[in-house]
Amino acid sequence: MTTTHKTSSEPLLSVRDLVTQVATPMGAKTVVDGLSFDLMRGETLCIAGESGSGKSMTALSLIQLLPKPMARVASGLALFKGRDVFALDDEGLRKLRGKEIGMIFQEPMTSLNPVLTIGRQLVEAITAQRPMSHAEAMAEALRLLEQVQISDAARRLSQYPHELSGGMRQRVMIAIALSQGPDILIADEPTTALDVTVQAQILSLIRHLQKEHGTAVIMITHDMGVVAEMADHVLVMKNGKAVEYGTVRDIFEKPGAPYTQMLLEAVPTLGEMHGIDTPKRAKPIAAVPASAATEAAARTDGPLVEVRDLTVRFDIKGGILQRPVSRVHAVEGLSFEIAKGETLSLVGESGCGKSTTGKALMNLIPWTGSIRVKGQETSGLGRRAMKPILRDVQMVFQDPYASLDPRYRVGDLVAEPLVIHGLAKGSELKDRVEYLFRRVGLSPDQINRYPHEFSGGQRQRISIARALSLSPKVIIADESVSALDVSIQAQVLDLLQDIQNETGIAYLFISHDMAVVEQISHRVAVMYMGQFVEVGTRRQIFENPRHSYTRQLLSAVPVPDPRRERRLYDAAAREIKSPIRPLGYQPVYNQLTDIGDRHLVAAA
Amino acid sequence: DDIKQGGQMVVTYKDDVSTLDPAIGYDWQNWSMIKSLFDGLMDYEPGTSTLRKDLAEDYTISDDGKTFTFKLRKGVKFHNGREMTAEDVKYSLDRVTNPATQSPGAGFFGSIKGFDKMADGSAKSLEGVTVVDPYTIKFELTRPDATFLHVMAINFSFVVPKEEVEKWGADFGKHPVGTGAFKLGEWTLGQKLVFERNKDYWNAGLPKLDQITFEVGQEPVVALLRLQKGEVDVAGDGIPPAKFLEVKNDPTYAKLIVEGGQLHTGYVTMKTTMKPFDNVKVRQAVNMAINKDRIIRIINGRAVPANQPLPPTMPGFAKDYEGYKYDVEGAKKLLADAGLADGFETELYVYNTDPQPRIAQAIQQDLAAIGIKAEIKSLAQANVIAAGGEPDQAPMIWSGGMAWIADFPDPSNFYGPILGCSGAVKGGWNWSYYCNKALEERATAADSITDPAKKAEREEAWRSIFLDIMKDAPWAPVFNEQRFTIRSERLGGPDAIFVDPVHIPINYEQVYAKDVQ
Amino acid sequence: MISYIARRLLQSALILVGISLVTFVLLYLLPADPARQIAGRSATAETVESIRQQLGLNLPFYQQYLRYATGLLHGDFGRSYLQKTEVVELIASRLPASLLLMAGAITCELILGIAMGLVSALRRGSGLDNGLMLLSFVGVSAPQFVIGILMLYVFSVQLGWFPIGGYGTFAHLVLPSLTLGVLGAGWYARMMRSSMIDVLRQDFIRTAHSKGLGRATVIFRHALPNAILPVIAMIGIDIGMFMSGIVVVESVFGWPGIGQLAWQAIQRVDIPIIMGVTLVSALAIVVGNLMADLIAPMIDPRIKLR
Amino acid sequence: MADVAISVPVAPTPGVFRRLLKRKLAVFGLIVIALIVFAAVFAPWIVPYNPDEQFFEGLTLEGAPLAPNVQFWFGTDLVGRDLLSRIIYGARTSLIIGVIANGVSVLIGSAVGITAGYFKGWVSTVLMRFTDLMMAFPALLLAIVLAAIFRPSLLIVAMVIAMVNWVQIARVLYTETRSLAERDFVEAERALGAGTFRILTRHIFPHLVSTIVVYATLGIATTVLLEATLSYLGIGVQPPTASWGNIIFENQTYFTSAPWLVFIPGFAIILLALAFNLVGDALRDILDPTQQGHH
Ligand SMILES: Nc1ncnc2c1ncn2[C@@H]1O[C@H](COP(=O)(O)OP(=O)(O)OP(=O)(O)O)[C@@H](O)[C@H]1O
Ligand SMILES: Nc1ncnc2c1ncn2[C@@H]1O[C@H](COP(=O)(O)OP(=O)(O)OP(=O)(O)O)[C@@H](O)[C@H]1O
Ligand SMILES: [Mg+2]
Ligand SMILES: [Mg+2]
Repeated sequence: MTTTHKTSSEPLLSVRDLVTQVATPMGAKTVVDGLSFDLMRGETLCIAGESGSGKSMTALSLIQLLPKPMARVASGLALFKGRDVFALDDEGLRKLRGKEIGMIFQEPMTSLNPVLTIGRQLVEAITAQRPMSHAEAMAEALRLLEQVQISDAARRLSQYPHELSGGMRQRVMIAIALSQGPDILIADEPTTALDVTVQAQILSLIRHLQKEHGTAVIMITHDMGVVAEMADHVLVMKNGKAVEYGTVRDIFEKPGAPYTQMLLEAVPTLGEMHGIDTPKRAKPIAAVPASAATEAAARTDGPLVEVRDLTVRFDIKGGILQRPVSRVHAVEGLSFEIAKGETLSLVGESGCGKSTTGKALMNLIPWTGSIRVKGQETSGLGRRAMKPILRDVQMVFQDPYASLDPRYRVGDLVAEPLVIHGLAKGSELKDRVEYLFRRVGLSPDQINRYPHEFSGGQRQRISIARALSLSPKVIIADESVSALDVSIQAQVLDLLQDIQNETGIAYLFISHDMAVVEQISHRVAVMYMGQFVEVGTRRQIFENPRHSYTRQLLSAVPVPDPRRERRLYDAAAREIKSPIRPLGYQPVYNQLTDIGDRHLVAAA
Repeated sequence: DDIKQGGQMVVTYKDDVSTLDPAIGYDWQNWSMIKSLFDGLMDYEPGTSTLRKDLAEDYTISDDGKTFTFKLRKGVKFHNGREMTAEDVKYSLDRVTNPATQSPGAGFFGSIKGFDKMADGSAKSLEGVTVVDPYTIKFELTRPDATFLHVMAINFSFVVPKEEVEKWGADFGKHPVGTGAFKLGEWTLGQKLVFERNKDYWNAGLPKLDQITFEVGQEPVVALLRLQKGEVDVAGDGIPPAKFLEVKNDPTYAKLIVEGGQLHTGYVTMKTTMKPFDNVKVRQAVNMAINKDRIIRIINGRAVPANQPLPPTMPGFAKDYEGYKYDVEGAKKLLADAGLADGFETELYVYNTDPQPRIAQAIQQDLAAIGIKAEIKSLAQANVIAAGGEPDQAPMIWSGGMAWIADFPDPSNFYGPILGCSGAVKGGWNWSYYCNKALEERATAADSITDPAKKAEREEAWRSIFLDIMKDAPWAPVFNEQRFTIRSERLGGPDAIFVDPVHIPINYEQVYAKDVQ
Repeated sequence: MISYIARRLLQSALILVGISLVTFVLLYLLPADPARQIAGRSATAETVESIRQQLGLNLPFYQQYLRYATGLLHGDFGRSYLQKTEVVELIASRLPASLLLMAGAITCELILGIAMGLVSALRRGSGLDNGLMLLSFVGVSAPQFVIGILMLYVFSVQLGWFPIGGYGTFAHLVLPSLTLGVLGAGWYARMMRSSMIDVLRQDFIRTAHSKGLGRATVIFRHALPNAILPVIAMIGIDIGMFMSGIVVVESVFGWPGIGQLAWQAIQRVDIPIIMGVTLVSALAIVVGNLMADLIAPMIDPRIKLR
Repeated sequence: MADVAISVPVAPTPGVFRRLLKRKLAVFGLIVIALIVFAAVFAPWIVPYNPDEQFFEGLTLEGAPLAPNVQFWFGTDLVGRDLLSRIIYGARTSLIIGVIANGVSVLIGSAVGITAGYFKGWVSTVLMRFTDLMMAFPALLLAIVLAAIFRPSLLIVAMVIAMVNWVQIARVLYTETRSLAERDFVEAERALGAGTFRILTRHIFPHLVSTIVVYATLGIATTVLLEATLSYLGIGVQPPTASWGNIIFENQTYFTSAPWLVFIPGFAIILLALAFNLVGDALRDILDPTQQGHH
């Protein structure tokens, strides 16, 4: 295999005037509108664009797996090796799928069949159009799993999807998509839900495999860092239409369409904030530096949220009497404070306990230690007693789709907190909901739609609107902007900061995107295996990372610069450790030492 | 006669066979099965209700009618090969009257001397039964008993071998050993029983079949289908009401049906201990209100109207008695006389199996016509019987499905438990709680007439007793059910044995298979 | 797993004790007098009293129960009042037939119900779908007696494919199983349809298509196992429902099962049989539920036994 | 996009009824239900004959019932009563049993199943073991005891049905709720401060509607027939009161000679259950927005 792409003059796939429509109560709505592009053998085409612009719909149209009966390809042509994909019958489509076009879907968590073993799902894909013996197929499956860098591959074959971490599942999906050696791999946001370290591994893996097999890749992403790292050509979409198409260098260096320019401007880059104390948009409050301001505030009012020795352990029960047999040490002895108007970011790899910390603050799970909100201890409070506290603390959940009741109209969902707390009704309620919709960049005429009618990013904004509706004092934002395209992400981040400036709201910002964290945070806490390894102000962490783990996180961030040398695939990538321990386990607490100016670092 | 022995037949039943112990078995189904496995001293001529000798070769009755001496047939063998002797007869009677046996028929032997001591447990053997020699047995009674020969013909008096009873204990009923024409071959619980010919049967020439298979658990409607296909020879439960007309009007079926009388009366009881049925006028009004013809029509004419307790084939039946005519106006007037011109409300209990609830509804409508609002309580048999035995419950009961079928063809059997004072107790079967002391004395007197020569006199005595009962009207007799037996073409024998009054559904010993002739 | 089963069995034992107590109380409250029942219509008062003595019916309630419970612990279910046979023997002779019939019925239900539900879900909204769903209503509403006799008429009498009732061979089993299974098939078809429709919308179905699998593979290997779960949960429940249907079906087909035994016993208030059958069927139901709970995680590995 | 109304989340969707009326099959179902209810309520005014009157000319001379004819549209029954009148009156009993008693049992079952599925620990264990107990409970026996002790009445059958019929639905809903309770949106509701009652009724219940519809509508048919069995054992309506179930039950052995006596009431039961099913199905689709396609 050579490292240069051998591109024949004939395009492998050429799409012409693709129009895809979805049915809505108000009639058909065009979500992909006259899209055309060519894909050459072995090249990577990235489709970027704002959330809801029709990226996923394009991908699903190409493989003819649009959600039935709501969506359909209304017109257009997709010539693949001279055949029109849209004209194929069932049998033709079956032959096309998997063998010629493989797909990795946007929702990795639900895309594997929960009741079949990994091995079976792989073998099935391998043998779908290539007869071979079971033993051969198993051997091939093992080889594929090893290729996508899953540790202990032989054992994984007999495991079920839910027994694997999110990152592993994503890699299994990739293995399935690659199993038949397709000519084209369509990857729809393959890394959105993953933390940077895993993301880096997967991206380099795709690139590595592409080199080996000469596969053409259509990569859908909103992350310009990923685009820069992966693409040969880029297609930028907006409102279902292509706004720009070009090589990756052209797009990054001389973007033509204003939308593309806007998109690129919005991209946060790591290190962009070097030497600045306050978050990006924070108005320099008077002459006082922000950190001093918050410290002053903290001193006068006391911290808004004060956490001491927070520990969360989940019992794993067993035996006749259902007694605990082992425990998940999800969070171990965390202590931190959040002051009024401050943003504390929580970063760390998948499964390190970030979401769990957030849920403990909401009293959604049992925990020990002490949490005070505005000075009031929440330990042991019942649901009723928590209610007034929840007016002040709200959470935006990690998975926006799952956290919205699919049976409710989004308008009602956003209104619900106000109704529960009896804060508004009638036209006042309606006004307030419309205001919130506008505030998060949604149009109020979407109020009567249901969650499934929105794209991933739009749902995330609905969740944010919901959390904002109560005007809380603290919002726990769990991966709240991860699914948003950069322009909207920038808008939402701006929004969050504007609200902070106006109302002095505090954020506990959970994210894996270090660039975003750099922009928004006052302080950052780096978490590993349920404990902090490094805590400090944004500048301390980003400009002077001391712990090896912090550095590892920073180095894994994709850089939106196509000229940068693409990272090589690291075959020896580290696996996530299990936080499950036997019953009597005594955790070893990290000793955090203050290396000056409240920059706490654990001994490595 | 030239009828060849051999062949077999299949009989089906819906219900499982409960027990074949003659001291215990007391339902219409095992009654005749027991009769073909065991013998008693007396029996009836096939197809009739005429007494004849069976294991007894001869008998004498003392003049005072209190001593009966039976000479036993010699050489009669149990199925286990041992010869039956007078000791066995005595043992069998001791056993049936011993309370530990829990025999429902112990009461039939109440006239034998020493019965009371057996009943209260103070004696282990009946004083009045003596073995004179191995082939002679003597019974002494406390009072003359005209029914005693009948008693010697009912199953409870049948002879059982001591060694087998002791061997099987409580399970004797599942492993019956007697002297009868058949012996039990196999018994698969819940599925079937096979009776095989007793080759050593003392009465040579009987039985005529080699084998009878009883298949249990068969829905009557299905049994009929199988009979049509030739898989079944006798539908033990008879023709189901739902199929009766269909079968009767179908020429291929019609010739397979044998019709006969039955010692049965269907009646409505009125609890004389409860208001307003304590008033004889009310009871008479009910008698006049019921349109019996219509009720018989509802059951497709499978009965004849009844106006007195005794069925027509029973000695003592009053042919010329007219009874209470169907007369709505007259009934209303009687009610008015009783001060109930506006009628009253009451309850009518009924056994919940077709066609009984339908009959009850017809009665209900008839009663409504004279202003009596009867609410129907349709319940499981056991619950109806339980309520009937209480002095203050079940003011009216339609007796259908539980009604009195005689244990033996004698009028006295229609009196004691169901119309006499002894039955008018808690848990008794006299559901009217009717107790007339004067009649009680006349009944005892009638039963003391033991001289066969005075048979007519005794019949007359009973006839007048039942007519006097009708004056008090504790019952409203409605009809006497007719029997309709359906059997396959293969079976032969006189019609009478297919509607034998004491063998239901048929007389198993007498029937023969045409296909072996 | 083992410990879970052990714990559930322990709970089941408690349930059975509860059931035995409740049944005993109910039967005790019943106005029918067992001694009278045994004694029959011609019995004298003495006979009745002596029977009462022998059966311990004049003891206080709790003593009667203790007596019965002690017997139970020794495997003694008592002796039928009217059949005069050991209840254990009666039940043992009939239980295999009933279990066989239930197994046959469950098989019919599953095959019919799943097939109908599947076709309906795949052809959702079509005439076939509507027809099948109507059929499932007919199945649920039709009296089993009528279904049974009709089947006998058509398949045995007219076509001669199967024997007219009876017990023994596979041919005997077919019609009764179908008759008993029709009701459940109706339920299963509806359950199956609704859960299949849900499953067909799931992301992993899309994944399966994207692999280039055939339609049949996607439906049977991917959709079916996910959709069948609520149906499996129902099998345990079904055993309870069978207890009523089995009475009719057994008598129509002359099937020597416990349904007939139970029905006769109820009609005649034969208390030891009622007790015995109740306990055995309670055991069957409890075991059925337990099995459903144990099968569920085999089909869906996410389900944890707790 | 004219009216952008924010409905306070009282019901998940506004104008459910209006949307129901847009579906042909649902409208058909509603009409059938309305007709049956109408017949039941106004039975005395619309029946051609007194339902309890045994006509002399209602039976042949042999005592056979009459097939449908000009005088008796649905024929007569085994004692010569007009079947049409009995079916109309029978709707009263059958509606009470099939709709009200069955409804109550669905309610109880839902309450138990949802509660046991939502709460963990002893609440769940106690409720589910109680459900197991009830499932194994000899209901027929209870019926017989009640029959012997109390005066039989519709109320008692209704109570018995409500008491024993809830277990199945409880068990099925329990399993479903268990998985629903783990879903993120439920946690999100809790985080908003929504009370348990609100979560159970507004957010869990709507997701169970499809299962409940299946059970509730099939339950109509089974309870109507169950009523007949229970009445037969003496606890329910007693003759001559008619119910669809007992008309079938009494006459089922006659179905070859008098098929109208079984098939007409059978058809009535299917019609009632089907009508509710059509409405229920439509309701389910309306409440589940993900089910909506091209309409
Ligand atoms: N079932 C539906 N009914 C109505 N509109 C829908 C439906 N599904 C998707 N849409 C709309 O189609 C448009 C395109 O959706 P698509 O999922 O392709 O967006 P996307 O570009 O992939 O966005 P994201 O980056 O957020 O995933 C969105 O505006 C969305 O609201
Ligand atoms: N309810 C629970 N029961 C048992 N274990 C749990 C539970 N919730 C979380 N855990 C475990 O606790 C650990 C921390 O989980 P958490 O969801 O807090 O991770 P996270 O840091 O938010 O990861 P991600 O970035 O993937 O969202 C994980 O190992 C997880 O498996
Ligand atoms: Mg998308
Ligand atoms: Mg998380």
